[in-house]
Amino acid sequence: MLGLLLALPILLVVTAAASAVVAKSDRIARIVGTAGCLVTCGVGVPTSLVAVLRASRDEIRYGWTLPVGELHFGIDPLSAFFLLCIFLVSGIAAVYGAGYLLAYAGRRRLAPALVFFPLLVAAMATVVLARDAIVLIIAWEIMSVASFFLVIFEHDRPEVRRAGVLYLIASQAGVVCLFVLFALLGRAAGSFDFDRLSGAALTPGLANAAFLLAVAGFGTKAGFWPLHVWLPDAHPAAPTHVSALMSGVMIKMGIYGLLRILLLLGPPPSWWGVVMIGVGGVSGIAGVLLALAQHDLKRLLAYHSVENIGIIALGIGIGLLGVSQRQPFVGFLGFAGAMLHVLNHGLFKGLLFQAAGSIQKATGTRDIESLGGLLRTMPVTGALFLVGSIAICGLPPLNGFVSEWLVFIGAFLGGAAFAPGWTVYAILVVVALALIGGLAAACFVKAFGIVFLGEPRSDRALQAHESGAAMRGAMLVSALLCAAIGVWPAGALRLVAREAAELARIPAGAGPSLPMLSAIPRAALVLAALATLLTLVRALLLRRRAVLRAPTWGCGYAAPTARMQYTAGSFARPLLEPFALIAGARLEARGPDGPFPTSARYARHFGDMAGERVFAPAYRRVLHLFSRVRGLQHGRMQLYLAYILITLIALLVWQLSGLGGR
Amino acid sequence: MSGISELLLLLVVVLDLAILTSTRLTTCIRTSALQGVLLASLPATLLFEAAGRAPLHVVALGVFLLLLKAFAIPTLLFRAVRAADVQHEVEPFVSLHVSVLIGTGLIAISFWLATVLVLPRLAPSAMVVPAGLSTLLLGFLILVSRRQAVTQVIGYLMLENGVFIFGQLLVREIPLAAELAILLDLLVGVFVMGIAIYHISREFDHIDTERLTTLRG
Amino acid sequence: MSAAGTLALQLAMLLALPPLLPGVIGRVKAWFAGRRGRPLLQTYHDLFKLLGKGAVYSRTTTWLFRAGPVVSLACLILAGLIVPLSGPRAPFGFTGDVVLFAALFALARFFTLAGALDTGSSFEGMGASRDAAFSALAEPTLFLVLAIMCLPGGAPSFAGAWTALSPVASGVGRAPWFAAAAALFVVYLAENSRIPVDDPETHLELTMIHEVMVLDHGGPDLAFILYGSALKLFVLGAVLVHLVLPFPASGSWTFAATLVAGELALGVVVGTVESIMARQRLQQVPQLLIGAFAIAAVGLASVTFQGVR
Amino acid sequence: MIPFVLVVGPALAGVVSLLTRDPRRALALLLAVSALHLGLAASLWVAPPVKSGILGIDPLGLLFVTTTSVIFLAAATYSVPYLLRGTHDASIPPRRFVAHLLWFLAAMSLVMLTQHLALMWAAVEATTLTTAPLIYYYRRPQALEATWKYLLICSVGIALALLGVFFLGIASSAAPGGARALTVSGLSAVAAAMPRPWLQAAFVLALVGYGTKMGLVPLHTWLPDAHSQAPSPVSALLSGALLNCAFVAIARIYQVCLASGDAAFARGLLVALGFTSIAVAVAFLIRQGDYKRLLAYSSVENMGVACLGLGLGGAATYGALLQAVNHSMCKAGLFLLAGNVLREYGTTSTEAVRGVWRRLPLSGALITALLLAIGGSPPFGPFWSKFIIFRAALDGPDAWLGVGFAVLTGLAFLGMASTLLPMLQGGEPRPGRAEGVLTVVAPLALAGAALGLGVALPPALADMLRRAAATIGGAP
Repeated sequence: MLGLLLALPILLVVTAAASAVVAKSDRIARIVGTAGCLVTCGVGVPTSLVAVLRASRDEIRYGWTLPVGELHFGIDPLSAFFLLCIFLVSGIAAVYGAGYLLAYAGRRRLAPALVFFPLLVAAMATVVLARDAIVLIIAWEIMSVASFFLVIFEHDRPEVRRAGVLYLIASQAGVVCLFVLFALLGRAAGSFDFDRLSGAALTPGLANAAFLLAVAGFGTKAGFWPLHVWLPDAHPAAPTHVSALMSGVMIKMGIYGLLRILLLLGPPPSWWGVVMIGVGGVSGIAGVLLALAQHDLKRLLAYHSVENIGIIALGIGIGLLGVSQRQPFVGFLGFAGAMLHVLNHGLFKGLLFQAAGSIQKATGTRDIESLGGLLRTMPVTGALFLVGSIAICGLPPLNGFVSEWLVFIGAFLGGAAFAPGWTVYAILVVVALALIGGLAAACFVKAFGIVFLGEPRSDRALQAHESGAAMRGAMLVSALLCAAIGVWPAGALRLVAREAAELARIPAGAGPSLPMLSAIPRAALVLAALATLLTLVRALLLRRRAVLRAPTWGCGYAAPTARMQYTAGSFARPLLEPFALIAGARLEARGPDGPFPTSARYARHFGDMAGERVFAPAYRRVLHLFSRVRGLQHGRMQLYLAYILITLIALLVWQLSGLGGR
Repeated sequence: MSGISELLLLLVVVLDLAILTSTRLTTCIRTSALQGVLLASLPATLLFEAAGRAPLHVVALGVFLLLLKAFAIPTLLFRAVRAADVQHEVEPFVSLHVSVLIGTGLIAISFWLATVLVLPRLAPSAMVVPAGLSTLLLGFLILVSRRQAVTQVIGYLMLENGVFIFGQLLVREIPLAAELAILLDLLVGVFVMGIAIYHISREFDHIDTERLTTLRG
Repeated sequence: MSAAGTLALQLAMLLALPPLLPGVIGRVKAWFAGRRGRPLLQTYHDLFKLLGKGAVYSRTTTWLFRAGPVVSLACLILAGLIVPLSGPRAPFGFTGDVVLFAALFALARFFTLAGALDTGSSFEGMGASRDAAFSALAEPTLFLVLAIMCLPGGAPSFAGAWTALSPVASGVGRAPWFAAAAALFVVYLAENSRIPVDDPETHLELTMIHEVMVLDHGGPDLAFILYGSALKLFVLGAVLVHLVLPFPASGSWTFAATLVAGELALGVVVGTVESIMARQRLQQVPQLLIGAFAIAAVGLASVTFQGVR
Repeated sequence: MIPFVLVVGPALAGVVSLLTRDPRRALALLLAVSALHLGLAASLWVAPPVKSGILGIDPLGLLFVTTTSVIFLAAATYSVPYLLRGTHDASIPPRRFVAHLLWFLAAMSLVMLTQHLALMWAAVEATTLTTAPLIYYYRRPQALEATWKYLLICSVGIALALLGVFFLGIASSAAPGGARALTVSGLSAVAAAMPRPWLQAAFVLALVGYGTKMGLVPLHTWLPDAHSQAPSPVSALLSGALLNCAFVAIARIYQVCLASGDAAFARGLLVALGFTSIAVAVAFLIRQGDYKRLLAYSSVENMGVACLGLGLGGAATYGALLQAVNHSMCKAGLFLLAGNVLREYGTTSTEAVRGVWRRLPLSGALITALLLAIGGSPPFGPFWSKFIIFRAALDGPDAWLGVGFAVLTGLAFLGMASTLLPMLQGGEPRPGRAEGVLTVVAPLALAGAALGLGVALPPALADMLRRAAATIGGAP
């Protein structure tokens, strides 16, 4: 089985090479690239699914001419689960992309998108399969590079170039942390092989350092606040199916890395859990608030990735606390919820991004304020977007609810079971999740309502049309999977039970069972039944009554226009004001002045505090420092020669002064 | 008795100072030529004092040195000066007085260094190390403080002379081939520099290297 | 009492009792104002009338507008089947049901708001925006209250909480639960858009929150909405009452009776509050909700320091 | 015999090339000689190296003489279209260009192959003198300025190195039986007996001297000027081959210090200078306005890495050698490609160049690949060398060195990327004039080499690296 799984990345690389060869013809390249991805994912999904359910463990080692370790790959439930996510989301994204890329046909070469997409998938799969730090880092770097080239696919747009550079900086910063992390671990264990690393006896100090480095290094890719700054730029910049892939699974590689390291590091102290809870809470709340402030649909979704990563981190935090507080069941719930949310987020975020892409393709804009009423022109996309929205808000009967529910239960139980000092953190998780949920619901009422409901706010929105079969199909599959997990949580739990138990340090075979999960499908059933019943009742009542169409009640105003509709900005305002600090609010007001005021302006801007107030100034400072250093090369040769003389004398004095006495 | 070599070396140092203080390019060149003469006679002298007799190849080397340092190189430099037709060193960064002060300071440093760097074997002359070092450092000083390209070449020559003085301690260890190769390099080097100066003067109609500062950052 | 019996009784209560509460509140307010006021059963009458009417739909609206009231009502009914009314064990109660309970409220709200936005009317959009904001801010308090409620039982479920809360089982002082109740009461007012958060009797669209969102609904849809809001009062009220009154540890008529009594009392209280308080300025509502959160936090603190196990 | 041919052959060929008037013939000669040179160098790998007096072959020399002739072959191939297209000033006949190139090759081969330090010094100085006219190949004022600085700064530096060599001789005279011939082996034999001050002073002088040539900060000042002004094939040679000469020279002196028993002082010096070079070079990489200068500063950074590795010793020595080889391949390729860009856009200003990907697809792709390679991202060769050195630094006594190294190399990559990417991206969709085969085949080969070094390091090469590292203090 492992052999087969290892063959898949190779197949993908071959696909990439093939589509590079036929790059001259966009059409053939599109066919080749998509087909390759489809075949691979078609094989990969069932294989990894079986691997997860069978909880198969296996490993392979190959030799290596370089003087560092060996090629060591392996599969275990954790890897298998993430493989499943990768192949599932990638497959869907590939299908969608086949349709979506047509929008570019003729305007630019499609080859880059078709070469680097399989490469990215291959790299992610390798990251998950690697059992040696070097292999992991190599795959990690290739993943970053491939995704970078996908991000700058439309490299003639300046904002895309800016996003690209920012992304590059972020991934470099992250990978430096990983280098240090693994070098430290390797130093302690004398090897980069995970088997040796997990066996290594680490001093608490080293373990803590490793944990923090992992949070920083993997967190940059995952998009923990405040390391998320690259994310809201990079995801919208990329072509939609890539955004779906990046947001859906690539940032989860950070989560995978973190979990893998946690497995290697041994029993965690309680404060690790608190750190994760803090990170998760801040990321979740800041992410959703910033999402509320966005008017660019894809940017909004990108910020929701930060939010969902926050939820995942909260789950991991509960898990860690559960382990350290000797409450394995709580830990199990936390980790299970976190990991199930990884899959769920992959599904519904992919769905939402794809819907956003369809909208962009249909209307040529992502600006929420100029959309509206699309539910009539794009019924399928609209309905699917609604499904995605309900799912991402963590509402029943869809998958988002299940994973958040698991974390909630974990937190509730932990609140009752932890040692007095630590219960508070568990309750904090409950509160944070509640707030995130409430804000997310508001945000997606806004997104869905302003984009799909009401009257079109611009001609573009008026001329929208439903998107092609490939794109609709891809979205439909994601939606169905969201519903499936939502109504059959017991089945979904089996995907994460083993690895969650492992992370919760529960001995194999003693995997806990959650009978209450059966209540969720029952509730869903009742809900559906009630809804249909009520619909029937209404139909009966209205059967021989007058049902009229009329204009919307304008409160007495005779000539309402589409521009009078409530805007996204004004919708979000009352929610953002209380959090003006986190949301980085800026007021731009120019009141009417003079005896005969001509114009007045009032605008409220919300920005990303981490980016604007922390990183940008630091960046400027560094650049300033460097420009100072560049003064050394001033062109005066005499001084150049003086450098030599000074260096010579300095080094001589350094070396000889020590010996002068002898 | 090693009086002559001591004297030679002392003179070399004096000539260093002389070059340091003179602003007329031609004077500088002549002085360095004179220094060349002294150095050319150094190896034979040293060996004569040490062993009472000087092997032939060393004498031959001396003659070659004479030709090189006292005639060939000065001629090249004169050519360059004529091409650029400049007479005086334009106002250097550090005024002459200051540079003399620094120069004496450098000489002092080199004498201190000579106390740290005790010659492992009985030296033919105690002056070798300090003289070599001070010639080297003063050459460096000129390189750093002067603006005319020609003067800087002279500084480079002084530097080389300083190194050459140390070389005198190893006359036997360095095969003639290597010795000749080194000297050939010196000749070609000065030759190429002369060409460069010619081009500079033709390109910018000055050889004030201070103005060659377009390449920055 | 058998499971089927519980279900039947609970359904009956849910169908029959909720519309009573607005009546009670109305009467209390009338009494304060020195008016006779509308009859106690007015809401039943309104509902009956509306169910018999036809419907007018805005040309702007889509299927979502029609789905709104149905889905919301379905959610609220299900929520009503999750919270115990006639015994500590509700028909659809299970471990973790409290989360589902809250989530159902959120889902109901989602569809109401979407329906409001579907009309494209700026007034309804405004109402939706305000309602979204206030309920989002109320959400943490609601969950915090639920958490405090569940701590003694050790299981996140109403059943666990009630059994632990019943005077027989609870070995702990009730102070935390009174704090929780106080916080929940504020949330209760906000969720049901009563004074001081919203004034259900206002007639100026600019100042409305809930009422303005349903301007375009009529006929059966409006009936569903009306019944839904009554149901919301009743169901959320049940939780509030549970926090305050001592309940028998087992399902019985006394249990149900206590609940009904409590609900009626709650109606009176709400009526009193609406009569003696003025409506808050919208900008101050967040402070109000944050205050409620603070109260709940105090409750949490006292729970944790009593070391509930 | 073969070493002798490797040195003298190109020199004579250079003289011969002056006789012909036809540039094509000169170029044919150039190609033939460089191919033969590579062939002979390769033959040394199979034939066991013989040590003979002044010209002796050890793994270190063999490794780098081969690298040199590879780079030289690439540059030679590239200069064919370069000269024939007449992108240069017609007033200088190409044959002189060819002659200087060949003499340059001879000098470099001598540096790599001689065991005699004085002779090696002469050879290094010779490289300066043979390349100076090449840098002034375009009769441009800036080129002249660069040439002048190159000449003077390098000559001065090298003079110090000569003094260092003399110091070694003087120090050796402390040994019983008096001074030894200035061969590495001879000096190593008596190194233990050398008085510390002389040994240390010798190493400092040699390090400063050859360090100037190698481009270690703050002695590097000539490097960006010369590299940016020279014709592209020459820049490629300067960066890909010349810097290695200085590296080898330092390594040879270091060899003697090692033989003396404790080389801790030398290590400290190497580490200090190497780290400084990396740190300062980074500052020049970011926001660099001239892409050839950018590449030059990246050379400073990479040679700094090699120097650091040499100083760290142990496993890092292997890394340092690998790093030097990797850097030669990548940087030579990049300079040649820079030549293509320069030909297409007619400027070296980064601001003025846009849309290379669209106008020169092949060159653009190769630049991208080599940018990633030199930036140290896998699976290219430099990743390994940098990683090995990083690991050694982190395992070493002071781990902060490793952290700093990681951060700085990361910054270096970002600096290069943020300068080069804007040139590659964007631009209008119209393709430029077709890219001739000869203008891309050499860079392609070099990029392939860089990739190959990372993906599958040939066992023979790995073994040679190990043996070479062993001679300069590398742990097996």
